[in-house]
Amino acid sequence: MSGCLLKMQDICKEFSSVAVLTDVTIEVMRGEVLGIIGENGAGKSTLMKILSGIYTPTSGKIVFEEKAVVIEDPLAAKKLGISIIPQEFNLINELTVYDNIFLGSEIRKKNGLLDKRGMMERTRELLKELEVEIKPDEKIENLSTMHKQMVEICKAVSMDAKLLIMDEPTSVLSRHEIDILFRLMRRLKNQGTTIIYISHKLKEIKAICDRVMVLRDGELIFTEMIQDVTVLEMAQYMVGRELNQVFPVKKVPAAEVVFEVQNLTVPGVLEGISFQLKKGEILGLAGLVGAGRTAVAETIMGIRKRSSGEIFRNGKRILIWDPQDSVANGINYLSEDRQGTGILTNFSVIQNTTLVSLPIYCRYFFQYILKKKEQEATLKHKERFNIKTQSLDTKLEYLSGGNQQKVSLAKSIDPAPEVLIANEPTRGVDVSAKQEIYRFINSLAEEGLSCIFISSEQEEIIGMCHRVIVMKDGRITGSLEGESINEEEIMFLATGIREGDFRS
Amino acid sequence: MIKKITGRFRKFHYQKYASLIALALLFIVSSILSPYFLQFQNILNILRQISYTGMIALGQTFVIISGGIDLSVGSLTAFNASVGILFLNYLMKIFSNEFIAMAGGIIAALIMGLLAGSLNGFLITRGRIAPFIVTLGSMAIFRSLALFVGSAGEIRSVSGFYGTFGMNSILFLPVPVFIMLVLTAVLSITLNNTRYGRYLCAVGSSARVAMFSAINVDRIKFIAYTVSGVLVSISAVMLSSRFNAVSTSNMGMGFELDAIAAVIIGGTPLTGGRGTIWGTIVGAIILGIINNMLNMLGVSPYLQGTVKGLVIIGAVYIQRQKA
Amino acid sequence: MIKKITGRFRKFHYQKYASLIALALLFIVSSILSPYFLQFQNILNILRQISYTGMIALGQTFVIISGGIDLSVGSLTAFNASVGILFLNYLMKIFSNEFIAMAGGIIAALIMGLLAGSLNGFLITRGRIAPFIVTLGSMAIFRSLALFVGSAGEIRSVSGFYGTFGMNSILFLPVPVFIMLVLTAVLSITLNNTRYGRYLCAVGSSARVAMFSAINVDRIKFIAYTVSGVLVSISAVMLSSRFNAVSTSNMGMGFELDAIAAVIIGGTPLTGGRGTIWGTIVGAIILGIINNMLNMLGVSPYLQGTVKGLVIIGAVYIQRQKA
Amino acid sequence: TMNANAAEKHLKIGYSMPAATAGYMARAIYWAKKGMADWEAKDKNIEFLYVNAENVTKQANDIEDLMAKGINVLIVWPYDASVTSVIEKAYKSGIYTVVMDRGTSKVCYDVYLSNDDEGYTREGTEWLCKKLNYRGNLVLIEGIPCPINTVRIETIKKTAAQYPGIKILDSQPGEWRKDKALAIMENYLQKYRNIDAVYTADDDMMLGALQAYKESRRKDIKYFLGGACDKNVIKMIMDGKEPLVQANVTYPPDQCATVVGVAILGARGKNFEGFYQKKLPVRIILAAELVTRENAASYYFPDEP
Ligand SMILES: Nc1ncnc2c1ncn2[C@@H]1O[C@H](COP(=O)(O)OP(=O)(O)OP(=O)(O)O)[C@@H](O)[C@H]1O
Ligand SMILES: Nc1ncnc2c1ncn2[C@@H]1O[C@H](COP(=O)(O)OP(=O)(O)OP(=O)(O)O)[C@@H](O)[C@H]1O
Ligand SMILES: [Mg+2]
Ligand SMILES: [Mg+2]
Repeated sequence: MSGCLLKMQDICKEFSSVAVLTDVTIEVMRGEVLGIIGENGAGKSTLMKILSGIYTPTSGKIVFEEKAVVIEDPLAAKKLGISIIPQEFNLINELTVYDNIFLGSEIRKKNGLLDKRGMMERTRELLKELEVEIKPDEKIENLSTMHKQMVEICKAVSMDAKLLIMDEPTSVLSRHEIDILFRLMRRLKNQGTTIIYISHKLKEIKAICDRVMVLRDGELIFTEMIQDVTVLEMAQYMVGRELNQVFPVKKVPAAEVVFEVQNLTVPGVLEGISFQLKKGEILGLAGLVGAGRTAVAETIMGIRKRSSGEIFRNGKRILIWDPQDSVANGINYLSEDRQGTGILTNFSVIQNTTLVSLPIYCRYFFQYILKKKEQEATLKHKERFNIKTQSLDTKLEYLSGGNQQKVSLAKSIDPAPEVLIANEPTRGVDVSAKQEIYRFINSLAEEGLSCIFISSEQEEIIGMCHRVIVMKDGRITGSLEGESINEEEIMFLATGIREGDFRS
Repeated sequence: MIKKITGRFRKFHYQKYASLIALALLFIVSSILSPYFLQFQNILNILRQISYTGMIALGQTFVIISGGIDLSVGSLTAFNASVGILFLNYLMKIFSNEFIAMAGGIIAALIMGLLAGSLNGFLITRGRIAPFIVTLGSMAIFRSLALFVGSAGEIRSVSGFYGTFGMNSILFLPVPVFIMLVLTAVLSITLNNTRYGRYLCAVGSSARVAMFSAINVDRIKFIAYTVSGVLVSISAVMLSSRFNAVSTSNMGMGFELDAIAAVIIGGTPLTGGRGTIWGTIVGAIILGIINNMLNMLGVSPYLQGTVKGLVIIGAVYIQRQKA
Repeated sequence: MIKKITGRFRKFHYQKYASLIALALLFIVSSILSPYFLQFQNILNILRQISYTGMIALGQTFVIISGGIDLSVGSLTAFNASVGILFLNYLMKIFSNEFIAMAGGIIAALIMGLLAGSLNGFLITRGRIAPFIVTLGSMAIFRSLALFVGSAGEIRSVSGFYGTFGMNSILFLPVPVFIMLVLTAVLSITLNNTRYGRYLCAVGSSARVAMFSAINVDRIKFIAYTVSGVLVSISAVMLSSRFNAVSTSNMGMGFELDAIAAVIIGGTPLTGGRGTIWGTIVGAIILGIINNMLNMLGVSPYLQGTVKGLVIIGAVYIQRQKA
Repeated sequence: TMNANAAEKHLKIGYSMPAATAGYMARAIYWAKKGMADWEAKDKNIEFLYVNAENVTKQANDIEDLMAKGINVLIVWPYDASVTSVIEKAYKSGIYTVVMDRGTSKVCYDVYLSNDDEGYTREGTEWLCKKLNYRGNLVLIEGIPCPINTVRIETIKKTAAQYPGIKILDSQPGEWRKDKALAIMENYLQKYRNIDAVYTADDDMMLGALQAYKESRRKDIKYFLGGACDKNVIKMIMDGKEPLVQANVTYPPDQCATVVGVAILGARGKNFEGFYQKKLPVRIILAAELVTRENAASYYFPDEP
């Protein structure tokens, strides 16, 4: 079972003459879990796309199971036994869960027709194994991001691949799902499946991988067995410099309440949500999948229709029916679903950044856009978050996932909101950029921005927030402040074991 | 929790049967408005009248689900029918046997439809030209070729038998209606229960995702246009049998809009990715009833367009309203 | 490094100017094939011939970028022109002053276009009905209303002056060509340099993302259809001024296909989200040259369709080929 | 006569025509409606069901729908001869059938009434050639390619071929539309330096071509000949202010009203006064008449659309 399963030798990849990968040579051993890390835009996904037949390398060769192979399209990859969980969802929204899982490898009856029942059965088993509670015949478009990701995992696993590639599978998952995934990975590994695992969560790399490789600017700069490196060392290799304290020091917010929600209710989704937000406060929203955090954000923004509930700004009641109303009232939203609702992939970096804040770049007459002003503002964001892009006019489809996320963040803060609802702001972002984002949000808070911070990473919530509200099944189950913000307390509230002890 | 479930349940049903509900409403209104409407013969007439564009609309459904459009169907009807009848006449001269001639003519028309559809498909997939442009171009080309082979006039079949076989009945149904229903069943199964049907939706929903899922996108699209071409030629055969002739300048005029309208009224979105075959037939019947009622009620010819437009918009509005 | 830069340079240019390259090729071929082609008057003729559908295609570009389609433009041309001339005639009876009557007629036509466009926009945004269906319906409705007010015949204006103002020249250009160019410039700036243009592309790319980005999606779409309606009425005024009459049964027939074809040949995809205004004019000119050349070369009427279809497909193929 | 009429058989007359897609058809429909209205006012025992079709298939459907409504008389102006088999079905089922204009491809009618397509363009061509002294360059603008168009154009070519001095320079399709004809004329004017006359055999197209010529400010063309007596063109001829337009040929749309009377006579087994035969003539071809300034007034119907 041991030996080399895959060798990629001297792989180079250029996009319109810009080098993205230069002479990358990697070897993957049979049955190992190989971690690949690197900053946003380092070329990780590109390397994996070459393996799965989506891109062809400009030069270099691939040896799979001791045979030189050319992976010209996804079908070739599939035939070799390579399957991938891509960084961006690769699901057909119009089709059901089981259709997607079996897309391209349908189970058929003897008469050639689709064996729907058989596929549904198999899907049910897979979902059960991953402890996902969704119906096999649910349409993808009705699923939450997390569930979509679980479907992607099922899809990749269902193929019984020899080599399973996972490109940031956990960036949209919460603790619980990650644990399930890791259990699955260990089982697959024991069955002999080889796994390439990409993540920005270095602790996960440390926990699950056997070996780790670091890519920087398209070059492989470091390979080591996992037991021989620490998380801190990995981060240093990635970034090329020393990283210090991750989370900034929290300052005490002002006492003044600038924003308040009373009794927000969306039938079947949210019930009686009330909370206050002080000036300069960072308020965490914690909970398990489907607890309703996204629903709270979307209801405040006016995207979801509420059946009752009032919203106050500086003590005055404001009417919000749609996102225009909320933005006009200084409330802005960073969506968790980058691809679906966050960015326009055929818009440039500038155009995305200023999409919400466009009015401030327009001359009154004819609403003429002052492009220079737009560009200057975007440049600031690019430098602050280290957005890696060929130019500010590059379309977002050509940016790496993490860099798209940074643009998405820039877009939500560019209008200089008073209240920012950040839903998973650091999804898919590398460690140093993460740190930068934390600092930035913190400094904005110091200047008076109030922030509702939604995250599935407990660490972030604990490190960033002045106060944390925990939700379960569409209700607030408790509120934590100061010293009491810790993992244990949050989990208690989120799972509902000590429900009733806290009332906000 | 129960509320949630019934809510979803209702939504599911409504979505699926919305076009049927519009049809039912139109049916009720029509039978109240006109005493002739519910006569058995009138219903049969409507079914036969819509069967020709109905078949074409079935192929159009595939094309639209794939994310494309086929504007060439009307002209192709005329061209296929011309080829069929010319070949029939030619065979009659040689064999002077009506059956051989008829069979030969029909086969020629079918093959022509297949070729024409593949040509569209080829230009769209290999040539990477927008379906709208390719089929707009081939719409002009097929009409022009029909005019050319028929000197812009009529091509009449020399076989009297050809002119009657399309008028017979099978199981009490006129032949074209029967054929349309069989085709509907076959295509409906293809769409819902075969691999091809799945891939068609996948391709229409996102060609990129389909490609990443190791689906041969070009092949799937190509087949959709070919199917459309073949269905057009079946319709062309039935229609030319009805007239026992082809009017090269007029036959099939405007079929493309009727067919696309039937597809969309039936609930398949123009953006593709999903669709329903039965819905398309329902859509075609809705259009047929509207035309029938305009005649039955004797609406002024100048205002027929207004009524027709309003009813079409209304029929789709009903579907949207509660969804 | 140099290779790198030229590579990008070339690609950028090609994408943007693909339709211009197709036009240039057609231009060269035409001037070789026909000695009359390059005459100044012939070029002016082509420009004037395309200016009417050209203006309409400009509005269509907005609609298509927004992710929609407007099939009603042809019928609306006839209806707007009818309203304009009827009102003009009415004012002439009251005031017997040609200027007042003409101004009133033109304003009436413009207002009618605005209202008709808003009606489309309203049904599409508020009614949540597919643009294809709404405008297919209103296509039937507007034509029918025009037939109704004109008894399917011609409505002639009683003002001789109205019949001449569209024939004058401004800066050596025929009035409709001049107006088309001004509109092109205005709409091009609107699309590329204003907030509305940016939002239009956003809405067409993804209505959902646009909604999340606090863009009033319905309003943006509504405006696109309204703009289309107004441009149609400008074209209707110019066209009816040229004949000093409206033929209610056939004015504007088929304009929708010509306009959509111009938009797509010009490089705006039917799926929306991006587009170019100048490209649309280039597309319209390409179509104009094709028609002109068919006449100039005396192609047989039966085969004109074939040649036209092939050239349209070819013109778009050239654009795709190297992109 | 009321009493006499009351005793007559009740006639339910279905009337099917193509929709108005050209100026001429609008006038035809006007006359059809006038014919129906006049008869309805005269006779309580007559009921009309009028339908019109924008394509052949729709017309076939229309006729079926009329039959479903139990008509006993059918008047049909076929979209083209391909609807023959449907008309035949009506005829065979005992419906009194009158076919007009574009005709059917076999005899499946009681009466066929039509204008004379050959005579129509022959008269016109003869007049033009004569006016040109049998010497000169002619350009044609044709309609939509279809059988009647073919007949007309062939007749023009055949007639002109008698005169070696007459040369037909070109013939392009103007689809019976003013705007198309205008564009074609513009192109002709570029292409041909010397044109003597323009023949379109349709007044809409003639007016479009005339417009193009006037805009060009050229002085070579001497005559524009349309056809079918558009009221504005007849007015022009009457007034004599437009030297380019001096004549026209009838292709009277009032055949659509005439046909109603013919159908009623026939269905009731009557005949024209002074006609000794029992049965109506099977084929009635209406003459194509040349209209010039002298007789124009009698062809002027200001109420037509
Ligand atoms: N199709 C493309 N065309 C041009 N440039 C591209 C394309 N795809 C990726 N790139 C560029 O290649 C570089 C590497 O991208 P890649 O997606 O591999 O990064 P990554 O390491 O996966 O980053 P992340 O952690 O953000 O996902 C980026 O700078 C990106 O802009
Ligand atoms: N379109 C919808 N229709 C009906 N119910 C929905 C819809 N979208 C989500 N829900 C339900 O609303 C509840 C809240 O979902 P929400 O996405 O807000 O949770 P969340 O806490 O943000 O979870 P996540 O961490 O996955 O984002 C869930 O029970 C979910 O199933
Ligand atoms: Mg990546
Ligand atoms: Mg969420």
